[in-house]
Amino acid sequence: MIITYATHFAFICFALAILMNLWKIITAGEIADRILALDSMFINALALMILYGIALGSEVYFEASLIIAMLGFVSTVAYARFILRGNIIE
Amino acid sequence: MFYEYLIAAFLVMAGLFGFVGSFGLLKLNDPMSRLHAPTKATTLGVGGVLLASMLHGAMIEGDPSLHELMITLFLFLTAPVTALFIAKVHIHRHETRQSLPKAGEDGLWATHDVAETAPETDKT
Amino acid sequence: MSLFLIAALPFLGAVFPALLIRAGRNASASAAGLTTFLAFVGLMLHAPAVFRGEVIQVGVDWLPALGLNANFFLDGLGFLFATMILGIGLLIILYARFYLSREDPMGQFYTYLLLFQGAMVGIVLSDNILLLLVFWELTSLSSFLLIGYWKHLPEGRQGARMALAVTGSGGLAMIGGMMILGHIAGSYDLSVILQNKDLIQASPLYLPALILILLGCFTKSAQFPFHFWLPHAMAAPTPVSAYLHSATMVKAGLFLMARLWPVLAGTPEWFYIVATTGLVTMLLGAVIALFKDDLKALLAFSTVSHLGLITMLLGFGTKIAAVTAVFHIINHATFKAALFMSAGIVDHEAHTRDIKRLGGLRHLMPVTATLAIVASLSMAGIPPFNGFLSKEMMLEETVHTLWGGSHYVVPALALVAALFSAAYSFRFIGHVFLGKTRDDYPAKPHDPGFGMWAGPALLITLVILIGLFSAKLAGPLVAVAAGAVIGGAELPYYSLKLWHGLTPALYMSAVAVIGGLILLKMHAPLMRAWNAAPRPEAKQIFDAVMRTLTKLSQIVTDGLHNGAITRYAFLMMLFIIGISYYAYSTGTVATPTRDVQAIGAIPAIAWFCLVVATLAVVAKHRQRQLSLVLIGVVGLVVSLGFNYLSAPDLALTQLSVEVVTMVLLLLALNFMPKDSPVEAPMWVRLRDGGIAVVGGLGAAALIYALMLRDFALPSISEFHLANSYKGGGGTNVVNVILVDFRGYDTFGEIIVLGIAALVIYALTEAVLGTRVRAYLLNRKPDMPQAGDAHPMMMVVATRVMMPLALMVAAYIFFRGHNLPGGGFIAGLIAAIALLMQYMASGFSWASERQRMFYHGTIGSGVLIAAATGLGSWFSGSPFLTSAFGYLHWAPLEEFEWATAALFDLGVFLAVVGAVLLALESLARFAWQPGISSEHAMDINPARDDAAEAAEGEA
Amino acid sequence: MSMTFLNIEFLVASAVGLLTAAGIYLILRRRTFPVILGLSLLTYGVNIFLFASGRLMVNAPPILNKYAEVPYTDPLPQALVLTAIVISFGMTAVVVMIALAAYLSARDDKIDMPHHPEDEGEDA
Amino acid sequence: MRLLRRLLPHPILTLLLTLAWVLLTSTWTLNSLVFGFLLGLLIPFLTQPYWPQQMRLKKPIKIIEYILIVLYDIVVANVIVARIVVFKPNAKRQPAWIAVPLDLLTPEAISVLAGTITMTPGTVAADVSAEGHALLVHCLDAPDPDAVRDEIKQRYERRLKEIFE
Amino acid sequence: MNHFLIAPVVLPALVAPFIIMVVRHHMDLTRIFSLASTVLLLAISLVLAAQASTGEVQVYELGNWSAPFGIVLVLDRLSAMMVLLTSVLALIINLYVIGSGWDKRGANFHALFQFQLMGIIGAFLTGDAFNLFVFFEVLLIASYGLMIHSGGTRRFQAGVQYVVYNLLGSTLFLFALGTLYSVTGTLNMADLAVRVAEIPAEDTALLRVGAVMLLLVFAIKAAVIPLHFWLPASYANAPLPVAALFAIMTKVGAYAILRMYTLVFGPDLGTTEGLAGAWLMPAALVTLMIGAIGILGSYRIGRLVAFGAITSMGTLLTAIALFSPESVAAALYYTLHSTLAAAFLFLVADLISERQGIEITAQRLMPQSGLIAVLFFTGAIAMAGMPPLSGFLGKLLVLDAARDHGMVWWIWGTILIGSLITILGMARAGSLLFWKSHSIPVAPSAETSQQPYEEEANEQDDTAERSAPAALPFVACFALLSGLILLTIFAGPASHYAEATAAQLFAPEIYIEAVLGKVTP
Ligand code: NA
Ligand code: NA
Repeated sequence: MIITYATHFAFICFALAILMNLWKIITAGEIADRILALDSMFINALALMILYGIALGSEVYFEASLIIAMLGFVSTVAYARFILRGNIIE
Repeated sequence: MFYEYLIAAFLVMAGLFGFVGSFGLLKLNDPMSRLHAPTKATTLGVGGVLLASMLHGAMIEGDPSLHELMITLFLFLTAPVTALFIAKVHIHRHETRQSLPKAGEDGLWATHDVAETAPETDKT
Repeated sequence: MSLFLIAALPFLGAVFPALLIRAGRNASASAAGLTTFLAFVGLMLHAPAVFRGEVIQVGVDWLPALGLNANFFLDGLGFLFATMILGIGLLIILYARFYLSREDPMGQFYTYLLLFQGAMVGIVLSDNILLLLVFWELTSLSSFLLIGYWKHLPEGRQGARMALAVTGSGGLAMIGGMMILGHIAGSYDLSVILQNKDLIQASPLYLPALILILLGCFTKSAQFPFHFWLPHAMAAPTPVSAYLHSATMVKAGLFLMARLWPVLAGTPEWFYIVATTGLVTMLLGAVIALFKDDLKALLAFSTVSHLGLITMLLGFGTKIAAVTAVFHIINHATFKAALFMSAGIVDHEAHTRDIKRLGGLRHLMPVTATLAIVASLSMAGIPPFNGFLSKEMMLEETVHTLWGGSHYVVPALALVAALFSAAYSFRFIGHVFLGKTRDDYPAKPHDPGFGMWAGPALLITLVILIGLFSAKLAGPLVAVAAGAVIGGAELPYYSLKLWHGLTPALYMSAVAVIGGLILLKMHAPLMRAWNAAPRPEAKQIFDAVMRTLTKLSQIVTDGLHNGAITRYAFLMMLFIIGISYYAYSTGTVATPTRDVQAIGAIPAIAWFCLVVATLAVVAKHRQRQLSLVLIGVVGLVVSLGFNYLSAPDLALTQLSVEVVTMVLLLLALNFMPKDSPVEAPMWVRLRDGGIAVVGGLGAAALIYALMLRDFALPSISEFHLANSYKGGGGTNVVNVILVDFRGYDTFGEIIVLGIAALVIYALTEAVLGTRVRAYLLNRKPDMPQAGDAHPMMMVVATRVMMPLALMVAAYIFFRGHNLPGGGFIAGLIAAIALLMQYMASGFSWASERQRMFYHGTIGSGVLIAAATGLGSWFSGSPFLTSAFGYLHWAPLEEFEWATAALFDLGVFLAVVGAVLLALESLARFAWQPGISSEHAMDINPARDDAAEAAEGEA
Repeated sequence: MSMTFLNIEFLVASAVGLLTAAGIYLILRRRTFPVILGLSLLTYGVNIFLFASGRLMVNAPPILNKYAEVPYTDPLPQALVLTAIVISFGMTAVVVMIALAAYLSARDDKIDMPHHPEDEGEDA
Repeated sequence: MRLLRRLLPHPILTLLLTLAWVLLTSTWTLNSLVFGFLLGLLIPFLTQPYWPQQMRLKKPIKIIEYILIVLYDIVVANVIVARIVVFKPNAKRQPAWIAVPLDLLTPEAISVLAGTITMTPGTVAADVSAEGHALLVHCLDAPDPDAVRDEIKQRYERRLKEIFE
Repeated sequence: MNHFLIAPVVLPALVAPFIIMVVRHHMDLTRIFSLASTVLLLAISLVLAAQASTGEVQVYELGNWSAPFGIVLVLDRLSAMMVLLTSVLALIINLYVIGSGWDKRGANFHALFQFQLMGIIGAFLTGDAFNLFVFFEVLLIASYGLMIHSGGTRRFQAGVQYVVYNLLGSTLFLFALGTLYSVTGTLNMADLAVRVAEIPAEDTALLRVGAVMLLLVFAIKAAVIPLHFWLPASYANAPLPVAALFAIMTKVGAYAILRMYTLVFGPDLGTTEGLAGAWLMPAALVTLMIGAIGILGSYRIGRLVAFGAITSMGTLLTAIALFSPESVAAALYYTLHSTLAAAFLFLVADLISERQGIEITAQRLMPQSGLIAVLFFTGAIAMAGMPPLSGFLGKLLVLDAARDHGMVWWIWGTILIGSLITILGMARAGSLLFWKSHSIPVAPSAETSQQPYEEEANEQDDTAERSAPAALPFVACFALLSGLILLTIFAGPASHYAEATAAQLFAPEIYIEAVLGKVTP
């Protein structure tokens, strides 16, 4: 029972976090901030997904989190490299 | 019962840090400082959830698994690189050689070290 | 000789000259002449039967579904025409051999001529109106080639196209008419149609059929107002004019009117349309002919006039008029062909056809003059030549014809026409052959060799003999032919002779001759008046019409297909939405059967993120990189949504595809402008927004309505759920569907990916093979670049990440059959793992170290998948039948194996190869001489210091 | 939470609608890049559409459970969407490349083709 | 021996990968172990070209100590940083750039150090110097930048030097 | 199990990767394998056609899963005919491409060519609606590659449009499939037929939307106005031999309309009544007319033929829209004709544009002018539907089939006037290209090389080789011409096959029973 409440609490925290990320992505004046916010959003989403796994007692959502952990990084680096170098594979 | 409280504690902690991380993104007023915030979400935020998940799996569901560790491993591997790149973007776009501390004997920081690695670019 | 052979011989003959092009002029002329002669002989063999009144018929089914049969028949009318076509054809072949010059491609000429001849023979022998149509259109086509034969002459090309345009359109109208006629009669066979006069004339479709068929006849026979093409067709070599435009093709229209006379004629509609058209044409042609200085133009309009005459006669609808028509057809063919050939000789010898530059030729070329003068007199209607006979009969008929209640209209106008006819005939004689010899001919004229005047001479002989001994010579032919025209009914009383007594026709003839002489006397002032008078110039009008048509077509075509895909797509959306709405609104909707499912706050927040991000993409789409970031949000939410809605495989796929797509887009964006300008005006954006909103609402409403209803019948996926484990050996039903139930889809899907990579590779090759390569090599980055292209931390992290990522790929691969994952996702992850290496250490460093040949990887992937599928053949099962089982190797536990895994390996390889080949191709664009990545990372103190130390030592 | 539109079906349907609408709007832009963005959005829209054609279920992944009788969502549309995602990925890659090639060759990324109706002389 | 080197180019990596496989599958069976080991052999073999230099560890045991210290630091620093973020007004915060001269030479060691700096909240490793002899670190709130630099060098770099070089 | 059914799909699917992997760098070997594959394909198609001509419907259950749960291939007269047509065309075009050296002007031509064949044949054979989508995508993506083969600015620009437009079509396809699956719960076409027939009359709207969207998808492929806009620019800017191959692609759309709207949404089905009839006929007529006008209004040879293809699609769709056994038989006969004719004219257009460039203007006399003129003339006759070639017979069949239709006057008028405009346009082009050239003095000059994409011409291209007259292209042209002639001479048997095919289409029970076994009501 307490886990349920705690999970809900965490859900709400991360959901609010995602909303804040979204706010930043939309409103930030600086592309670096937007990329940062997107990266944060990926990680918060990852947390949400694992929370779902806990809430539902299911393991099938694990891979998606794993992939996000691996791949969110790749897109963030790609966005950043684009600004730094233009060419992301050189 | 103990584990339930432990799990709950991890979850609450995770939620708080996760929230604070993204909150910092809004609150902090200079871009480099904002970069600090998400590292929170990655470390204690997600870390807490992962711990909770592992404990939950092992203790509540009776299906122990440590694969959450892999996620942790990936996050610890990638987060610094992400931060580095975003910092470099910031340095590239907003910092000058003068606005940064001197880079020791090397003279300048890699991001500003343009001529050596790339054909000349004229800022237009 | 079979009618088939007679019809086929000219076509066979057409092949020889084409093949004999190099064998010389005589060879091709002989080949053409021989086949024509054979056909002529073949025809003549049937003469006795035809004159006995028999009808020879042969037939074979060609396209029974349509009622188009290769049926031929030969009756009097057909015999008459076939004789003319083949007989005059022979003379023309002979004539042309001498007429054409050495530079003219003789083989081509005879090929075209025989093609035409075959088509004509086909028309007159057809016993099936569809078959007749085939030949009919063939005459248009082959005459197009003949008129344009002298390709270097603009008049030839223009005349050919004009003729084709006019006769072609008539022909197409006729197709419609014939189809209706066949429809009414219930058969396309002429022999059947001709039996159904009452049925046809009673049908409400009679008039449309009549009009359409007549359009064909009138255009072909140059009847007013379609007469204008014929004079322009005179740009053809004279043998062509003589053949097509006097004796044969223009008579095809007459033939067809005569052929269908039994079922179409006799109604007021027929009378007023046909007779009036004929009358007007006769008059008009005669008048214009008088004012033409070009010999061939004069003859052309004279032909128009005579065709009008015959048309008018057929239009009268009386049997006797039909007889007269047939008789005049024969007469006209003889004297007009002779005249054309004579004109051709004049042209050939004097190098001009301009009457004003001629005169007095009777002294220089007496033979030609004699021939031409006799023919002209016949044309003028002077006894005792054959033209007089039929013209007399014509005038006689006009007197008995009532037009719109008046007795005078037709005879009066016919008389005027006859008068002008006499006048231009006299002018032809007087201004060309009579008068004084001149000394300013472009060339010194003299009579040509026998070969050239033999043809006209033979025809002139006929002109005279028929005139003198008409009843004996032409009588039987006229009888059988006219008998056929009037449909086997009893022939009316008539007599073919010079002297009928003092009939009105005789007075009219006399008036015409005298009047003609007077007109000729007044020719010079009349000519001035004529030239001064304003009148429509057919060619200019036609050209203007054609130009306008072409221009209009260009405007319509270019206006519609202006290259603006934005508009194409808009129209497409509009159409799709409109039609879909129509489909919806004409159907019925029942009440929903399913309840909606409530949800909590988190999905709502995710939805909110999606909405905001999507709207932001639209709002910010001009900032290209930003919109890619925003799309990243959309992709993330969609993946989360899939995961939430019980589709983990989809979430995984979407996530990994997302990353690769992003990388691809960023790679491309590097070369492209970073912003899109505002181009569409506000109203266009509003319009686009409007259609977008409507489309979106439609899609949303549709899926909402669908989700609120149950399947009409249980979904087939229940079978998949039930049999996934039993029959497919896997618990991840989605994966079992992908690799087993619907493995064939997946097979297609990896091929799509493989092709995509091949296309990208080929494209890269194509682009880099052009001057674009130079541009790329010298291209300056359009944004300032930061230093440190290959940061140390990234490289180090990648070194650890790559093996781990490959491990994850392996994990995802092997568990896919039972848990979320599978070959495709694993392939993407593996590809991304390698991609990280490229991003970290650069293209050249990474590609030097990669051991895969991506082409080979794709190929092997597809081959493995296909081979797995084919493997099942050995057990006699269909392609892609899977097998699975369990292996036990002590001391290990049981291993599950499945051929599906092998198939999935194919998928894996294809995906890896395709993604990497695509990315590598793109990266090749960016390669510049300045870029080198000798080392994995740009900054490496260990390396540099070691190097320095080494340098210090040295 | 009692608002009537707060149901899965509505959210999914409206997402489909919005993505479709945004996709259509962007596809009607005049540069290749926004058009490609539009195609991406449209692809999301149609993939969700296809996915939803099997109706929606939460926590019922079509992974057979050996131990319990649990509900499964319709697996077939998922397989179809997977195929569709892969195919549209290939298509996107190709269109991006062709657009790039067109841009590099013409140095212009307008998607509407330049139109040259040559005025020819008299054609006879 | 050479054959062994070729088959087992990176024994640590093989071990790590085998462990990763076991972690991923979470099935503690012999099958899994054997299979994971096979993959642990195969993958380093495939990725060998991308590891041009052998990574050498002088004192591998020290890693554990290092990890524990870092984890402890992460927890503590997180709380501090969270306080700063939530409660400290921006105006009172004193962000700072610090240049940390490096004694470390190998890229691996420098990277681990940079990673550590970033993962311990309050500091972010932002860049290296042009030839890799200094790290640029950004501090969220550093009234005394020199103290931070000294701590980095003392607490982390020293240990890494022991481990790697 | 008759593995011949899968053979024409698997064969190119094996040959293409083999070419990529093994012989990619050896042009001669690549050609040999590609050609061998095409020849074999033709042989297989002949066997299939022979099997189908018995009237039996054969089913191939892929993965050994019975319909409707797995994917099945279905061979009936229609699919056999289309496969055979594809194989014939493929062989001829392959010869042409090899002879003209087009395949050397860019990478991976033969692999893409084989994949293209696989996609087309797969689409003809499949009995599953979603699989049809997959194979549409296979054939499309291969066509993208072939379309931009050897590159060039305009070709790329047209390529972007072609891809974007077709991607919209593919999206619509998925919308349609989602809707149909959501309503019926199945994807198998025979099963769809059974289930659609059982849809209650009070809830038809959603199914109708799905059905009509599907029809629109096929209409895009079949270039029905106003969904045809992709065609002119892409065909005209594609390498013309590729455009010749594309002549079959529009037929895929027509095929799919025929298949779906006889099998699943048959003319007697109340649920989907009026969906096709309401707009397809007028749209087809407008298509015909726009195509004809386009022929007259074209100033480039490729575009001219492209509009010719649109015209013939208009005629074909007119026949299909009549939806009677007679009209469908006419449509099928016309399909054979128009595919060969369009391909033929595209090849001739390539012969011309290789020598004179792509503009329809009078230029100096081209090499082999006489022979090419003959070919163009016959091609134009075929395209315009003039006698004596099969186009005329096809048109007569269509006209005849339209006799009892309410719009008969519109249909006849449009077809006939369309023919006239086509004739005028062809005559204009022909006289400019071949006749007017004779009035231009022969003056050898450097600036007369008029390669269409000269500015981007691949440096590796051997221009000498390009202009060297080769026999093989003419062999290919004459092969197509012979096809047309045979189709004319043997119009009886051909139309008999078409009639039998139409009859089979209008008796879908045989198909359904073959796929699903005995249908239990
Ligand atoms: Na899977
Ligand atoms: Na899979």
